[in-house]
Amino acid sequence: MRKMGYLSDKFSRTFTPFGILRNLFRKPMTLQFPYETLPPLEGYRGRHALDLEKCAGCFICSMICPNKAIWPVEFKGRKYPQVHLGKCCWCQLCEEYCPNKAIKLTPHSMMVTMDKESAILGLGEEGFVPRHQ
Amino acid sequence: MINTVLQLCTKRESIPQLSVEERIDNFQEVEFGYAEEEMRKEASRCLQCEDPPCIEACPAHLDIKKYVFEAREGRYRDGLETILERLPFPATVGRVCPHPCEEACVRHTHFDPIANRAIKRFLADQFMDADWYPKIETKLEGKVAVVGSGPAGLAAAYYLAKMGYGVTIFEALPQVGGMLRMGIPSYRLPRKILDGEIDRVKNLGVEMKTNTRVESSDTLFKDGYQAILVATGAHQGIKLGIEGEDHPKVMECIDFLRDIALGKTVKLGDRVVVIGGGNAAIDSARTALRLGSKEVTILYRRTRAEMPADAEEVEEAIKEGVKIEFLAAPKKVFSKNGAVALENIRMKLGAPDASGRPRPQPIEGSEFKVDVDSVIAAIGQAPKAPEQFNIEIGRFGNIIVAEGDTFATSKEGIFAAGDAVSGPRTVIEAVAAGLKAADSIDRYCKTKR
Amino acid sequence: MSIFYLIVFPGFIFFFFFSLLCEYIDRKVTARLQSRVGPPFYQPWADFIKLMSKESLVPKMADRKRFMAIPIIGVTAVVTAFIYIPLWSAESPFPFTGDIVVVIYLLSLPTVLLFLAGWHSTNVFGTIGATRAITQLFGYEVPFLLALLSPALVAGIWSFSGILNYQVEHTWFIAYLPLAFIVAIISLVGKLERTPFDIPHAAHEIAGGPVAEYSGPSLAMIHLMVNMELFAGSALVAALFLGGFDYIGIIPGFAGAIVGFIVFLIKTLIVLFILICIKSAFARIKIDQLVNMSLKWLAPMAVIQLLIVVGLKFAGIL
Amino acid sequence: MDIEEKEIGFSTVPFGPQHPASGHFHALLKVEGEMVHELEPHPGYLHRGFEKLMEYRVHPQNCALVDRADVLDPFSCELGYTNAIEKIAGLEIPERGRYIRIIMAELGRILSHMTWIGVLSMVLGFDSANKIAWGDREKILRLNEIATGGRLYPCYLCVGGVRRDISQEFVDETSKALDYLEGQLSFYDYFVFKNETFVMRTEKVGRMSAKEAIDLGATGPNLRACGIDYDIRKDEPYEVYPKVSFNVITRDEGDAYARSLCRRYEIAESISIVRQLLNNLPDGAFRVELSPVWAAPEGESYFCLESARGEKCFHVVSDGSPCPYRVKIRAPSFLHTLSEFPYLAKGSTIADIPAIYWSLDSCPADMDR
Repeated sequence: MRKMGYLSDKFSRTFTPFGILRNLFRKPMTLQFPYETLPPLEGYRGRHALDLEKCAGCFICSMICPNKAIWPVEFKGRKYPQVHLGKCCWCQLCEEYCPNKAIKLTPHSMMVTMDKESAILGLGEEGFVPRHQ
Repeated sequence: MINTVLQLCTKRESIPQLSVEERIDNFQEVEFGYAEEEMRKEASRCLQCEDPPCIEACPAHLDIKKYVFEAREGRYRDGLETILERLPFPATVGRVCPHPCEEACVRHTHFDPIANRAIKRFLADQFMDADWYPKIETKLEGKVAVVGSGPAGLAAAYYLAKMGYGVTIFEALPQVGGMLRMGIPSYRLPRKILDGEIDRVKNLGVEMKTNTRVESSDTLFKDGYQAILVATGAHQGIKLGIEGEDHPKVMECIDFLRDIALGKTVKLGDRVVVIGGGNAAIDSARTALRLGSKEVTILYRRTRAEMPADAEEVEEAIKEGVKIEFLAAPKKVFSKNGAVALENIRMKLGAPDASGRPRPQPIEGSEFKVDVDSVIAAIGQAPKAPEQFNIEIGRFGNIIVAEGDTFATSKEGIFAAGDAVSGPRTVIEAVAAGLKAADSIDRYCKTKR
Repeated sequence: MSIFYLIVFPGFIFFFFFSLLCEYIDRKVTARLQSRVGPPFYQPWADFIKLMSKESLVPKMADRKRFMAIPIIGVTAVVTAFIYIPLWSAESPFPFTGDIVVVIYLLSLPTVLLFLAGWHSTNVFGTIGATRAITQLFGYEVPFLLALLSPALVAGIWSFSGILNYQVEHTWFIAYLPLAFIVAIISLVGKLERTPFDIPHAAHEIAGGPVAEYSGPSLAMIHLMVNMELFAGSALVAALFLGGFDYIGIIPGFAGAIVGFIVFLIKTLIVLFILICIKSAFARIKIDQLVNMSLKWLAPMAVIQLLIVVGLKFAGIL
Repeated sequence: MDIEEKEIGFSTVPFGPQHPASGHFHALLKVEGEMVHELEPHPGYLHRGFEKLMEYRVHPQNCALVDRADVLDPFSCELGYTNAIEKIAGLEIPERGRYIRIIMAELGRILSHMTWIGVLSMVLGFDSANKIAWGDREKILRLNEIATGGRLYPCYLCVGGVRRDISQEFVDETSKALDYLEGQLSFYDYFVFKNETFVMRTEKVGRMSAKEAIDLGATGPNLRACGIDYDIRKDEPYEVYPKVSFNVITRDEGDAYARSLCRRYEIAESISIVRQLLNNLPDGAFRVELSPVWAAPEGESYFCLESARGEKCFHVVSDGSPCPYRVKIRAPSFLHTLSEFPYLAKGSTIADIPAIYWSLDSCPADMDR
C-alpha cells in the first residue's frame, strides 16, 4: 500500500505545481517603478529637508547621528548642517533631537543620482529642497 | 569643530549647596558657586551655536555665547568685561535671575541646559574687589536725577555716569537697592555682595541721597537737572479682598520682607500660612521657616505646573519642609481671642483666562478651617503711582510710556523705567529697561543741547 | 532562389528575428506566471546589441582562436538545422530522405560545443559545467532519439516530407504516439537545458558553468545559439508530432502556404508554452537525479512506445 | 592550493564571497568530481565591527545601528539590545510598548521566513517561487513602512519602549495582510513544499541527528527540525510571550526538508500570535521618555531571545556612562555557518552545498556582525 501512496504522492507532486497557471489570469503584483509608485506615507523616513530660519546651528544633529553623516558647511555667511545621503542610515534621530525641529525627514524617497556630489545634500535652494516636489 | 556625542551627552555639573540642616535656622547663603575646575567643565559643554537662542531669550541680550567661551578658555577678565557692557551688577543677577536663557538653551529639551547663571556668578565673584572696573569715559556737563534706587534706577545711573553725566539718586527708604534689598532675602542675595556692587556705582561719582522723598519735578528741574528718570518700582502689595483682612496677624509679604531686611523683629508664631504662588510667596515662606516658625504652608489657587515661581526655588522650599496646598484659596478670616482662623475653599481649574493659565473656580461646600498664628498675603505687587510728577498713569498704577524704547512719559524731560512701568517683572528685565532708558536720556540730552 | 531561402526566409534573417521573439515570449510568459509584468518586447534585441558592443575577453590560458570560434560554430549548426525543417509545406527548401537525422545531429551539436567552451575556459566552474553538460547529453539524448524514432517508424521513412504527408492523410502523430510526445517534450527540456534540467549552467552553484568566461560578442552568440535552439527544437517537435503545416480544409496555392506557415508557427508556440510552464513550475534537480530519471523513466517509456508501434504495424492497423 | 593536494586529485572549488548563493560568505570546497570531500569556511567578509562601534555610541544611536547587525531579521537585534539595557537598569516598559514590540518582532519573523523561502528556492533554481515569495514579502515591508517609517531597517525601538505609536490604520492593514498571507501559505504548500523537484532537492540532504545538532550548537528551526522542542519564547519567556498561546513546531527527520517545513509552520504560528496581540492591544503610554543623557547604571546583563534564525543573545556590560562599555552579540548564524555547515557539507555534492547552506537559513551579516 505504501507503494501506491508513494506513487500517488509523486503523481500529485509533479502536477500540482502547475497551479501557478492561475497567475496568468491575475493582475501582476509588480508596479512599473518610475511611472507607477506606491503613494508615499506621510510618516516615511526619506530625504532630509532643513528649515534654514529655524536652524540654530547647534549641530546636535551632527553629534547624535550614529554614522556621522551630518557636518557643518558654510552657507550665506553662516554654518548649516549638510547631510551625506550615502552615509545616512535614515534613523530619524536628527529630527527627534533637533531642539527647534529644523531638520525633518520628508516622505520623498526618489534619491537616485548619477553623480556623487548630488548625493551629498548641499545647501542651496536645490540642495535641501527635494528635487521632484 | 564637531564635538563628539560624549561631549553632548554629559550631565550638568551639580551646583554645591548647604545641606538643609545647616541653612534652616540662619540666613547664610544657600547656594555657593562653582569651583573653577567644575565651572570649566560646565562651560565646555556649551555647543557654541551659530545663532544662539539664549541671547535672544535674555531680556538684556547679554552675549552669553561669548562669555561662556571666554570662561571655558580661562580668560575670566574678558568674560566679565563682555558682561559688564550690558549688565552693571553681574554678581547680584548671577544669584537671583530666573535664567530664561536656560529654558531657551538648545540643550534644554533632552541634554541638560548649560548653567549660564552659575558661570556668570563665578566670573563676577572672581573680581568682587578688583579695581580695574571701567571708569568714566568723558566728562559731560549735563545732570540727571534718578528717583528710586531699584535695579532699573541703579543700572540707568551706572550707564549715565559712565557716559559722563552727573547723576544723583533720590531714595525714599533709608537704604539703597530697592527690591534687591527689600524683596529678596539675604540667604539668596548676601548683603555684602549687593553693597559691593552698589559701591561700584558710587565709584563712578553717583551721588545717592537716602530718606528723601521727591515732592515735585519742578523743584528738580529748577536745581539744574536736565532729565528725571522715575524708577520707583512696584512695592504696593495687592489686597486679598476677603473679610477680616485687616486683622493685625494678616500681613503683606512686601512689608514683612522689608521689615526683616531693615532688621526689625517680627513675631510670627509657630503656624504660618502664606497665600500666593510667586517668588515672593516662596521667599516669605522660607524666611518664616528661618525665623523659627515650625509649620509653614503655602496656599495656591492653581496647581504646581502654573506656579509662577522658579522651579528650583519651589524644590528648595519643599526640601526645607514647606508644605504646599494646591487648588486652595482663602475665603474668610476669623479672629478668635487673639488667634487667627482661616476658612479656605477648594478650587478646580476651568477655562484658561487672560494670562493663558486655567481660571480656578471655587467648589461649593468644600470649605475647611485652619487655625494659624499669622497669615502672609503674597498674591502680587503693583506699582504705586507717583502723583507728584503728574504724569499719565495707567489702570494698575503703572506709568504710561511712549511706544518704542524712548521710555518718555507724557511730560517732557521725565522718563520712567523698571517695574514702575511694566509691573512686577524680573531683575534682569528691570536692568535691561534701565540700560535702554539711559540711552534714550542720553539721546534726549544731546538733542536738547 | 536558394540564396533567398538560405539568407532571408527560412534562413538566417527570419530565424534570427523569430528566435529572439521566442526568447521575448519565453521571458514575458514566465514573468506573467510569476505575477510579474515582464520585459518590453525589444528587450532581447537590446540585450543582443548591448552584448555585441562589449569587449570580448579571453582567458590567458585559453587558445584564443578556438575560444572565439565555438559560439560561431554553434550558431551556424543551429541555423543549418533549421533550414531542413519544412515550414509551409511538406517539403522543406532542400528535401532529402534522412534530413531528420541531420537535424537531430545538428541540434545536439550545441551541447558538445558548450562542453568544449567550458573545457577551454580553464575556469574551475567551466570544467565542472562542461562535465555536467556531457553527462546530461547521455541523460536525455537516448530517450530523445527513441522518441523521434517512433514517428519515422510509423511513416516508414526518415524524412520530414514522408512524415508530414502521412500526418496529412491520417491524424497527427500526437494521437497515435502520446507517450513518444511526452518523452520528446521532457528530453527537449533536457536538450535545451531549461530549468528542471539546466544543471550545466546552474547559476547558483557554479556561476554560469561553461559560459562563465564568455563576455561581449561571443556571449551574445551563445545566447543567440540557445534561443535559436529553443525555436528549432520546438519547431522540430511541432513538425513531427503536431502535423507541422497541417490544418482542416484545403486552401490551394500561395494563400494555402501562408496559412500553413502560420498554423505551423502557432503549433511551435504551443510547444514553447508547454516548455515555459515546465520551466516555471519546477526547481532544478541534480545531475545524478537527471540521469537516473531519464534512464529509469524516459528511455523505457520510449521503448514501450516503439514496441506498441511495431506491434500495431505488424498487426497491420497502422 | 598547496601542491600535494593536487596529487590526491582534489580540486578546490570556491563557494566564493561574490557567489550568488553564498551572500558574502567564502568557503573552499575540496571536491573530487562532484563529491565534496571537505568544506573550509572563511568568514569575515561582512564583519563591520558592530560590537566595537557600539562602544562609542549612546543608547538611541545604538538602537538605530544594531538592526544592521542581522540584515534579514533586524527586529530581533533591536529587541535584544533594548531588553539587555532595560534588564541592567531594571526599567519597566508600559504594557502597550511591550505589545507593540512583540507584534513587530513576530512580523519581523514572518518577513525573515518569507525572505528565506525566496532565497532557498532561488538557490534551488526555483525562480518562480523566489519571485512570488519576495512579492508577498512586500506586504510585510509595507506594514513596516506604515508603523515605523522605514522598510527593512525599522530603527523603531528605543530603550524604554518604542519610538512611535501604531495607528488604527496599521492595525487594519496588518489584519488584511495576515489574511492574505494565510491564503498564500496554502498556495506555497502545493507549489513549493509539495513540489516534486523541491522535495527531490531537499529530502535527505544535510541530515543531522538530534545529538549531532546539539553538539554543533544548532538553535532555532534547525534544532527543532531534529525533534528537540527548544524555543526560548516558551522555555524562558520574555516580554509578553506568557500572555500569548502558540505551539512549538518540531519535526524529527532533521534534513533540509524538515527544516523547511518547520519554518513554514512557524509562519502560521507567528500569524496567529500577531492576531492574538492585535485583538487585546492595551491603550495608554507606549514609551518611557529617556533622553540620550540617560546612563544605564553599572552592571551587566545577558538577554536571550528567539530570533528567526535561532537563539540570539546580547551580553551588555555598562559602566555607568551613556555608552555601553561592551556589547557581545551571540549570533545564531555564526554556528549555522561555521559549525553545522562544514559538518553537513562533508560527503554531499556540489549541487547540494547551496541547498544545505540556505536550508540552515544562515545570514552572513548575522554571522560576521
